[in-house]
Amino acid sequence: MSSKSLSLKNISKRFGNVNALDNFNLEVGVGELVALLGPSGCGKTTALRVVAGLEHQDAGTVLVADKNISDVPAHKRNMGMVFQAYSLFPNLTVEENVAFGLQMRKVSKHLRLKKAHELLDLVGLDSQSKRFTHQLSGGQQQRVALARALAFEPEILLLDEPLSALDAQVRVNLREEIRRLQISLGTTTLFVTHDQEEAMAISDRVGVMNNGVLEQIDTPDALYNKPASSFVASFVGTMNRIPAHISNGMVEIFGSKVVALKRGNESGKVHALIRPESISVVATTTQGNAKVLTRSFMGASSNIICQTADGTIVQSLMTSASTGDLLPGSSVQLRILSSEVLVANV
Amino acid sequence: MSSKSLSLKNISKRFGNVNALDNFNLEVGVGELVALLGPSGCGKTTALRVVAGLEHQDAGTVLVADKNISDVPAHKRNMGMVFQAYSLFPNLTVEENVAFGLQMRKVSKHLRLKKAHELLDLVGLDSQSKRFTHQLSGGQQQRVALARALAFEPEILLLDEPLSALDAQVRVNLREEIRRLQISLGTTTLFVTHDQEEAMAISDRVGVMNNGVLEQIDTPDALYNKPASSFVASFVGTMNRIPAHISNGMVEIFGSKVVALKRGNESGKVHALIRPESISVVATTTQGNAKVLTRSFMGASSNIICQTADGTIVQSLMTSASTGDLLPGSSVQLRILSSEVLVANV
Amino acid sequence: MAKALRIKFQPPLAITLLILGFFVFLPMLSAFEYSIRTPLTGGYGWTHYIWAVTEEDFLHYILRSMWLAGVTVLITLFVLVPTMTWLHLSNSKVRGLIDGLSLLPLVIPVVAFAVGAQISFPEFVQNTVLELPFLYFVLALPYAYRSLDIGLNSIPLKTITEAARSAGANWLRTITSVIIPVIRGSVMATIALTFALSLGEYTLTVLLHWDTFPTWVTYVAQDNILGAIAISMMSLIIPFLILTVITLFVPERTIQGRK
Amino acid sequence: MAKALRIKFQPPLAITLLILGFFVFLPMLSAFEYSIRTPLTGGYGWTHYIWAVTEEDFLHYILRSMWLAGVTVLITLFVLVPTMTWLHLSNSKVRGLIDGLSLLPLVIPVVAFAVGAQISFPEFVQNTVLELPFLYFVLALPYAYRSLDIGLNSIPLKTITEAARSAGANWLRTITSVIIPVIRGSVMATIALTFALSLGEYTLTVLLHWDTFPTWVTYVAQDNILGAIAISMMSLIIPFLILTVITLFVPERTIQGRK
Repeated sequence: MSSKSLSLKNISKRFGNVNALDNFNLEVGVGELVALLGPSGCGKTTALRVVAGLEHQDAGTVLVADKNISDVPAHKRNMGMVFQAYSLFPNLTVEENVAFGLQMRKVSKHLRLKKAHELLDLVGLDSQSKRFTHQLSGGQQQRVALARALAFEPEILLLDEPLSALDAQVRVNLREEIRRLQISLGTTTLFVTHDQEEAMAISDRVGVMNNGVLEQIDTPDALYNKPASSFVASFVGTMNRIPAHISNGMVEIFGSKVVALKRGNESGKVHALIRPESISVVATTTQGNAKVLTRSFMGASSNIICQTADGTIVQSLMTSASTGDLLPGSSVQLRILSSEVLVANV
Repeated sequence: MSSKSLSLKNISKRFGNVNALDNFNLEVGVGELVALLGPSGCGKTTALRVVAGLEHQDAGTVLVADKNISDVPAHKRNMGMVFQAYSLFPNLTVEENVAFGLQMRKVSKHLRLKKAHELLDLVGLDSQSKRFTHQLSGGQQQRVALARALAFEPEILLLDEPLSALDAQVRVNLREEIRRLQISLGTTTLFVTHDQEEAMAISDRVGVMNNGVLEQIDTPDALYNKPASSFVASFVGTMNRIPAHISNGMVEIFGSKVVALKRGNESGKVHALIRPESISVVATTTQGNAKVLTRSFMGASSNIICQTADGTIVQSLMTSASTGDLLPGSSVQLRILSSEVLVANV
Repeated sequence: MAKALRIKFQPPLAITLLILGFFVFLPMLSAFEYSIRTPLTGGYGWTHYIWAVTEEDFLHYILRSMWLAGVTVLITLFVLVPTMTWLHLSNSKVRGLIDGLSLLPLVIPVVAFAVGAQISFPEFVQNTVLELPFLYFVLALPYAYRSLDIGLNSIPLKTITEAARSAGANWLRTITSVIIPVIRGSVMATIALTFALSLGEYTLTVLLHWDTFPTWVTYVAQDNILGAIAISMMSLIIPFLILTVITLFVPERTIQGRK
Repeated sequence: MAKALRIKFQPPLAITLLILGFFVFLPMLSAFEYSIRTPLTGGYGWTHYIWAVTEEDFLHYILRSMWLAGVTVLITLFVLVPTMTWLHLSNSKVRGLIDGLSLLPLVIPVVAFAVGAQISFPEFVQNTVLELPFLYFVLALPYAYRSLDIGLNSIPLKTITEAARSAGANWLRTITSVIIPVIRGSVMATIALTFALSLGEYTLTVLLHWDTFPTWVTYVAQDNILGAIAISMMSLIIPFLILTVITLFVPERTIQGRK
């Protein structure tokens, strides 16, 4: 395949008074899938649009395979892009949509339809090739958009929240499919999303952005287990923030003393950052340290939301089998299961 | 509160040639939250709209606290309804929206604004009361819609996929909030959704619908662990369908023989229905029985998708710690962890 | 994503403004300049304007045209708002047909229309000037219909209506307290379009032998073209005020707010 | 959710059809009936129609009006499609201003407009009949602008444009191969509105001393009202064909398809 590496060097971009990107740097290797993750307004979409050529940076350079493409117009960049939704051309059939990029590249009708069918086959929609796009479901439309973006063998694939307008079930299926296709074609991919679960599930590396800068870029495991900042810790996965007091490097939580992992100069009153799966909830007949608010059944596991005597909301994730007696309103004892916790300033 | 019980008796409703509801029965107790779950077109929304009076049934009766309301027009039914999205009145402020139902009931301006603020406080939006609705995020808009539906103390609360237009994170937070509010106000609630996770997470009971009839109605735990049909088994939670052969009440899966739990007259070639958490994946240096396709990191647990030698796709859910060496393409050994499996005809 | 607030030089915009300037503003200004010339002294003066306002027919005809236009607006709103709300909610197949029919008055030559009305309408209709608002309504229909159609299409009408009803509003209140306020911009545009068209209608009025402001202006123009221009200029103020109102209540775009 | 296909009796629909029937179809049919009367024999005949088509001016003027209308349509599309695409994409503050300005021709009295044009336009513009299409373009602007606006608002323009560009289409191809086909319905409606308005424009044409089909019909009507009606009836066929075209290419509703 024609896949290339991508690098952004010292990109800055302002909109009015807002710094969308502030001296932003990113490297994506050949065949790698990197996700940019962050809250809305963090600059992730701007970064992707600068790569696509749909926005022009105020400063910095975009390199594809070490070639500076900063001044190449969007339609000559040879990048496949999948948008949030509704980007298909409603006047064209499915196969004509997929063949559009090749038509613009003056490929003969026979060849471009052959290629379109090849890609529709890959996304499991070859049987729908003669239909119009409004006859397809949201998930099918995004599959067609993916096929269209890949049909002209782009050097880079750009995914701009392609799943955000879809239903939960379709979203999960399609993200797995995108990943399988991306691995098998080996296309270098930049994927922008605000959904941490999505980013973590299918990426080689995830870059967490905030206010136009990259806070941390790392593998999903590393981000989850070794977050570089309190922002990353709270944004990636669910994180309880429990008020505690630090002394001699230890914090006391639910009656147990555990080692505090400090990032900076946290001291005195702090928040202990604890994952839901590191908290156990046990029903007590005596006075416990919390009360159950709700129990959500999630299949293999259940999510228990409790409130401690001082009003803190605590979330715990346990196997469903062990939560049968945790009814809303019942008195429970919370315990921490790990021997170390991250702490952050209040 | 003024909460009442709801029952639908032998409701039928056709649209053209489609039987949206076919002799449908449902009972919802006082203060209970019942979800109707099913694929699109299964009739769940029609059932809700019949209760609201927005559709009129061809046959059958709707009872609220044993009073027949079948012929009461929608605006006199006193039911609070929350729609999928964009149901707020864009010309009114947040507080005016919430007070709308009371205004229609000729409550004095002072009293209705007082009540509106009370409810906005409950959904955490009292500070936004003077704003217009387009200035709010999607999640905030749905909170206002919820407050509006509850402001006139409805006998029944009807939720028509209120979360489906929201982002994943907001969706999870709001569903927990709806449940907490519903428990504390004790309002009888009918909740329609196509998202099984959502239904399972916050309902007292979940009714699974298909083709206009209720396939099963039960607690989330019971639906997950004792599905009444192959449709329910596959629709609720993720379910692997693995081809197997049944003989003497036993099926062989991944080399182990396990007891087959039969629902009907399943025999010969069957599908074994196995939850992802009941399958373990272990890396092997020798020839395994499957290959890893993708590994999705989900925080505490990871999702492994494998393909067996005969092409079957198998999904497994394991703690993230035990999946570090399961890279795409690596050879693995699948094992079944339970001693009994449900089977269904191919 | 914020956009730069500065207005940069943009070729398409420049072309539009240039064309509007040359073909709209230039004629307007020239006509005005011409109407205030005083050929005898060689300078400028308000002679023709003073003549116009002291002419007692001026007030008579402009008031008559205004109340006819007002009645036309009322007919338009009473007929179209409930009908079109129903058409949009029902998803009925006839909607496409009505969409097409509403364009008909645009292509029917007014001559044929006037002669036909004279022949076919019963005496009691033709004896009253109230025949005009109904005919103006028909002439304005294509524009009024489109304008309300935009408004009703730009809102999630079905959901909003059902939300109002389930919150306790009957149909009348749903239309008056919810739908009309929500498509306020469209309704204002419809009012303005219908009012302006009724106020300026000439051909049909003349053919049916009625006298209104435009026919009077044309009559004046035969002897005193400068006086007629002065009158037109002054009558412009009225629709201009209406235009200002529309611009203040700019039609809502889609509520969802696409990115 | 499927809807019953049967068309039930519905009061609002009945009212609309009744009003349209009384004020549109009745006059039309009466005019037609009147035009085929033969007072001498007491029956019906095609006398006036035969007279009209044998009149050599008929073809001359209708062809002239049609090519002027055709030029107006071309001017409208060339000016408006790129400008409005740009306005919609740019999200610029000037869009509201242009939206308002595009309504101006609706409220300017044609008399003032015509006199102004005569005074202010340079000689070489006034010497050619090509002055008319530009003025017709201005008169049709409010409708053409609204109609294209509906189309551009009903599609996710920004996303579709960016999808076309990132797939390799330059600006020209994006407009011609993507935007215009996607808002086909709107473009057809714009063409039809502009064409019909240009074909029927009378007041401005007369005031500027040009002869076109409508001025000729009026001239004929002075001596031979039945002949004029016959001519009008036949000229109706042309816009009617155009109307059929619009109805076939019904404007797209929003692509998202709200429930």
